Amino acid sequence: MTAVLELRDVRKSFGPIEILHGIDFALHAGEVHALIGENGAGKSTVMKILGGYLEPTSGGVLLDGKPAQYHSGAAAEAQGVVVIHQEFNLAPDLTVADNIWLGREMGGLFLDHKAMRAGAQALLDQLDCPVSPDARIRDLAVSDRQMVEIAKALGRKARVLIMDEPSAVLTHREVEVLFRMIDKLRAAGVALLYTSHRLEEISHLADRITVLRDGAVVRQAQRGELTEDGMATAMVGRDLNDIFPPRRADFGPVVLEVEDFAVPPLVQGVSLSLRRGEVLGISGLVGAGRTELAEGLVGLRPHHGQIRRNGVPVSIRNLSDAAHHRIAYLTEDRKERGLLLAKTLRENLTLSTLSRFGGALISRPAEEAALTQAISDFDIRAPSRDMAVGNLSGGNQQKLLLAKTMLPEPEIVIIDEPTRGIDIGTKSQIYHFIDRLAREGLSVIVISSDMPEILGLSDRVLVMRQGRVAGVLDGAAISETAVVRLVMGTTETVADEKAPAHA
Amino acid sequence: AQDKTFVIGVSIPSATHGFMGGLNWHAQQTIERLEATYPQLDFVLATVGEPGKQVDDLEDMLATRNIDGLVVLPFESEPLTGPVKAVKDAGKWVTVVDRGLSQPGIEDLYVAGDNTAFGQVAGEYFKANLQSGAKIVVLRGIPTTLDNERVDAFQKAIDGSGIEIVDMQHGNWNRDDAFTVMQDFLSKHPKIDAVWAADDDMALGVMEAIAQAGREDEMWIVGGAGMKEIIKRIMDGDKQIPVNVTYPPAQISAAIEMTALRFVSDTPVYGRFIIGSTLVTQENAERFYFPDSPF
Amino acid sequence: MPKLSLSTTGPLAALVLLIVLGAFLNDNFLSAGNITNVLARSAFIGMIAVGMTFVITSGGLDLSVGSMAAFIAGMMIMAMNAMLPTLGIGIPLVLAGMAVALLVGLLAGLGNGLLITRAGIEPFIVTLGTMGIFRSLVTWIADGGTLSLDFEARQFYRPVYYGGIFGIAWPIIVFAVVAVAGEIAMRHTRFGRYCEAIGSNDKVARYSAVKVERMQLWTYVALGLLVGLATILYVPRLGSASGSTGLLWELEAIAAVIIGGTALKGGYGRVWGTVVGVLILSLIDNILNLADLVSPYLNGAIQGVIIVLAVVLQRGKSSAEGR
Amino acid sequence: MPKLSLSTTGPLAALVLLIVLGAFLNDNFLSAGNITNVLARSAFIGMIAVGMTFVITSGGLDLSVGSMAAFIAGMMIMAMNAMLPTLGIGIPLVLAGMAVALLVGLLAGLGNGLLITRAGIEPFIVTLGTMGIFRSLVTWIADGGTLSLDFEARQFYRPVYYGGIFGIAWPIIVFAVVAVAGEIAMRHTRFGRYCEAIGSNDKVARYSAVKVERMQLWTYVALGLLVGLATILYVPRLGSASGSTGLLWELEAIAAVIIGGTALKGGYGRVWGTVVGVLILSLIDNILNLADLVSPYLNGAIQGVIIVLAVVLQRGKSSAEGR
Ligand SMILES: Nc1ncnc2c1ncn2[C@@H]1O[C@H](COP(=O)(O)OP(=O)(O)OP(=O)(O)O)[C@@H](O)[C@H]1O
Ligand SMILES: Nc1ncnc2c1ncn2[C@@H]1O[C@H](COP(=O)(O)OP(=O)(O)OP(=O)(O)O)[C@@H](O)[C@H]1O
Ligand SMILES: [Mg+2]
Ligand SMILES: [Mg+2]
Repeated sequence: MTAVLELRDVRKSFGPIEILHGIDFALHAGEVHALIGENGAGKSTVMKILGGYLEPTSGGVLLDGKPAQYHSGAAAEAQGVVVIHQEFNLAPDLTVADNIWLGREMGGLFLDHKAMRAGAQALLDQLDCPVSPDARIRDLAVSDRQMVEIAKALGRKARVLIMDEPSAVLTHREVEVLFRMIDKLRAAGVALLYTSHRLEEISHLADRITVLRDGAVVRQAQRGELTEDGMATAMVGRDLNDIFPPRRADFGPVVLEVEDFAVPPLVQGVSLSLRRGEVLGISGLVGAGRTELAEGLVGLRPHHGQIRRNGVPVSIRNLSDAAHHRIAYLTEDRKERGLLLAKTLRENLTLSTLSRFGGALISRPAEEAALTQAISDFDIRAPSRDMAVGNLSGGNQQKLLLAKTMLPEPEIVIIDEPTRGIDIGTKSQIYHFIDRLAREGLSVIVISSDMPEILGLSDRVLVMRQGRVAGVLDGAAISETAVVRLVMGTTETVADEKAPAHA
Repeated sequence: AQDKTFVIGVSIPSATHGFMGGLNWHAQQTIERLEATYPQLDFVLATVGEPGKQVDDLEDMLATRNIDGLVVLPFESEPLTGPVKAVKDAGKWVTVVDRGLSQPGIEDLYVAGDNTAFGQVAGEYFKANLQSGAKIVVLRGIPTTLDNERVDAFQKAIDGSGIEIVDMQHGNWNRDDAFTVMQDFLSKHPKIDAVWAADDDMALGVMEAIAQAGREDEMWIVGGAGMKEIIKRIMDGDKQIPVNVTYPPAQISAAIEMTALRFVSDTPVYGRFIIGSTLVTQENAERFYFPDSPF
Repeated sequence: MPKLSLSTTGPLAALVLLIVLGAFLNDNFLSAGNITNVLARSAFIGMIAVGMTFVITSGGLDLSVGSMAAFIAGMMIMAMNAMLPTLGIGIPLVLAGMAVALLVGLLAGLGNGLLITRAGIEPFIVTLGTMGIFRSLVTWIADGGTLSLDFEARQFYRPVYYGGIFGIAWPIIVFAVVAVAGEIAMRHTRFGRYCEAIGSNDKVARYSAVKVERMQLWTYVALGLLVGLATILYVPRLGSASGSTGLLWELEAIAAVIIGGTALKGGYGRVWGTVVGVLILSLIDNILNLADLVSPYLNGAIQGVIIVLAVVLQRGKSSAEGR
Repeated sequence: MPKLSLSTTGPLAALVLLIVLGAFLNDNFLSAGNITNVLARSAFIGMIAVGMTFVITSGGLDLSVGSMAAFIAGMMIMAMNAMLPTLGIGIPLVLAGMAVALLVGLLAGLGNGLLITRAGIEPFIVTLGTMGIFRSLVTWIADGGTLSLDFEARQFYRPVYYGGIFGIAWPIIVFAVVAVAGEIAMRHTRFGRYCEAIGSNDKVARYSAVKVERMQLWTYVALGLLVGLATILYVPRLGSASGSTGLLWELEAIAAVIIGGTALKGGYGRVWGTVVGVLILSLIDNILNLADLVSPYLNGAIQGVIIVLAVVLQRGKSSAEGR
């Protein structure tokens, strides 16, 4: 069986730094090939080279056994090699349908809006995605954007489909839809390349696995040859024992109480409390209003209702008020809301806490020291300290964002999707980090669409459905079945729910 | 006296409308001619669009071009008074053209048109040729002191004649603006007996607007400054544009030439030369017709 | 989408308010004559502003259009005067003049576009430069004065501005055609779609096989052609061009585009909004001339206030959120 | 980072080239007198352009600065003339005049800023509106003519432009102080950092607890104050204000900012680049006066060519990639 698309001894350097050191690697028709590796291992770079978006510094890309004749992503697409990028690749001012057909519009002299809308609708329906083809991208939640991105790629009729962490921002219902699509495409003979930091997805999907470490292939395996633990070990280069920290036992007094809290138009009548040293998980479907609740709590959205901090009623009208009450928030949308992609690591790290660095003038040494600290605390792997954050690998961006959020040393942290796009090793680091924080007396709210994460990390779980609290689970009552039942709003058992997200 | 060369700086506003265009043309023509005639003369010509920049130019002429004499048409009187005085204080010869400085006695030579007469001559023509109760409209230039002087003199001249100025707007000495304003005047006023356009560029715009409305027979127009096309029409006895009032752009030539004489000969050229504004009629029009000028 | 509809009706509402105000201030405001005047005069800036909508939508800017109009008018007049002895007065002469205008417009737009897309210089700087260049050249060619079309030729050419069919003046007809074509191009062709995509995020557009530089180049070329077309209708009006022709048209055209709801940062263009914006600007002038104000010195102030108000009306509260 | 260093040295290289050219054309070019002249007259636009750098860096724009300068000059002159009988000629009068200038500047900037940040209208439209308003008001107050400072008062005030210490003229000293303060504010204070953050992505800034609207408001207020400061130095030079004071300063200031390497779309500001940009623009004018050109009509063209060339030099090939 000849390879459809192949890399032969590919090297890639950015400036003086070599990122990929001689990669050999092939994709076959009707097969899902998984590429896994730590953050910054070079997965996205490999995918961009395959897709024509980057030229290798040396080595060759072979399509159907012959040197590939494309030098841009567009040219590659014309030959059936399609990439779903890790960063969103959608024009925010255009509608969903416009984006799906961008560059290959239907119609002759005039655009055939009807056909394109219908086509977009059909693609979205295939993906079970409820967004309207006429919605503007800038108004969509990140998960919906990802689904549009997938729809866009599906619309391109790929022979080779390369997916760079498509599931990172999806909830497991959407991931299931995605997997059904992948199965269909595999059956239809498409060659697929998939990457994800959720190893259970890999063992479920992959026919073949390539493990990348520091820009080199360290292991290639067939389906079933590698357990998830094996994958993790191969990626990280050492044994990973417990991913999740043990549960905490003693909690302090209640530090935050929220009563009858509403963030119009969606979130209504939310009450919750948070104790010192506790990790509260918030689960729910996309659009359940978790992000809105969090943004309301830290004053980013207009809201009403009672907030009591250490028993004292407080008013939080903006982020500065929240900071004053030692509450910090980490956004789920790191590209649009979290990081200035064109600025350096240092500038991003200190942006929200600048007043702590020097008096009238910013102290550069203090900033640099903070960056050094953050790089070691959060294991941020940047080829250079002065690079633009946009050139960091996705996972390292997330780590930087986490470092930025923790910089003001808050007492309460609300983390929206903490480990989106983070590799298993680092993930575990972050979990232990959160645990350490909680043990040191912080209180953490973790909003996550990653079921194992919610289950493994939370002392209590609050489930939201359609803007309201569907229920709170405590201690031993926390189980996947219970959470899923609340999430779905069903009373019958959903024990047979084959969540791919099973730790 | 061939051993020393003299440098004469000429600073004038740039050619942003017809009259200034003519003035620029005359200045360049004169300079070319004089440089050919008198090899010992060197001219530095600078044109500007803003009073502040004109001050810059004067400074540059003093600091880097070592001028011996200056011919300046101040963009505005007030702001240029100090800087021109500085040139004078540096011991240079100063000729002021058209717009007087706000402080007397700085310049050696003053050559100018007469803005008051410009408005007055026009006003007198209106007074003499319109009945009491006649309705006229006025197009003004760019808001400046000299525009104020002209309009004030015009109003004073028609005072007591019973002529009514039914509308007055700025046409900015610009054909397009004048066209637009006149179109709207024509929509607004069912009866207009005459138009004082105060400038020939504006007069041309006004005529087009009137032609478009088909009201050529209803009113006549008086422009100003003696543009060649207009003078030609007066020579031809065009009823729509019976007369014109001079305000010659060639005054700059007189000023430059007299200044040059100061350096190449011992002719005493101190003093004030006011070039009056005269009424151009069909009878005397030929004297004011220069077909080669761009204006 | 209540947000969309507010910003959609906004400029229209401002326009309607102005019309009501005008009708209230002066009886002749709604006369056929006045309406024709206002529309015909709007046509020049209007056509240019339609082209400018595409430039701005794709993330560009063109400050040179006013000077370009003066330059094209100058070249056209010179060419027609020069061809007069050969061609004689008649339709061939006028057509030749028009061809020159369109050609010069195309070349001027191409020049701007190439400097911006090939040399990669900021549009603001390139067109600020060419703005000075075009205007200087006209003044220089005209020797500081005015370039006038031969009188007889002009008489022949005159109906192109003043004439029309079915009682509608040519400039109005041409403007209407340009506006409709522009609206269609923006909404219903790839070109418009690509302009929006490029202005929204040029990297995404490039990844989606859109030829970014080529499209941007086209917007400047199209704008140049439209300036040429505007000039074709402008020259027969007064038959002349000088250094002050088209002064500040660039500012007026850009203002019209933005009043119409197109975002200055690009990504979202609305041609019909631009048309409304142009009409608003023309009407303000017209109303100021028709009404009797305290002092004509204050015209500029009132203009300024109305422009800001028109946009306040349009954006309403919605923008407190910010884009 | 070879890319950064190219764009860093670019404007400087253009400046050096111009200086060499000037020295070559005229022996007096490098004389103390000429250098003082050029630097002192750059001071007005210079200070304004420094303020504009912050406005543009944070994603804004201000077209009204030229008219604002005229307006402030008018108010300052009126106030000084009015206070003359009470205060007499002396330092108190001058100080009172300066206070008025700064106050009016502050209020004007505040007005622009509030309309932009509170009412949420595009900066282009707001400042286009206020540009018309300020200029009209000056013309109106001056009754179409010129507002002049009392002659005696002016004589007293004159040294503020023409005087200096250690042989350096006041405007140069003040400009230098403003430039250095601006550079420090941009690079080393929170304000500058926030401006860049807001211009890069205002949403991220907002999510990072930056008070976006307040910072933007501050940029306009600071610009207003700097326009006031520039006026304080400008009035003793000309002693008067009229409708043509400060004409097109806005374009010059914006051009200087962009020539200096600040991005028009915001997010990246370089104050010292702006200073270099201002000097480049001033030198072009100065050099045009030094040399005898073919025709003064072509000044604008040469200016345009040099501006474009200066930026080509700066951007070099690097920008083909695009930001
Ligand atoms: N344009 C660029 N300039 C400089 N360095 C770059 C650039 N693009 C990527 N890199 C670096 O190359 C390395 C590999 O990045 P890549 O995005 O391929 O990692 P990844 O394996 O996809 O990681 P993640 O799991 O975090 O997405 C990283 O160190 C990244 O910082
Ligand atoms: N019923 C609704 N009415 C109005 N807006 C809604 C509704 N449902 C969802 N949305 C919108 O959908 C988006 C998703 O909401 P939100 O981000 O709060 O959900 P979430 O539970 O945090 O999901 P995610 O997994 O995407 O983070 C929001 O922008 C919200 O405004
Ligand atoms: Mg990646
Ligand atoms: Mg969310």
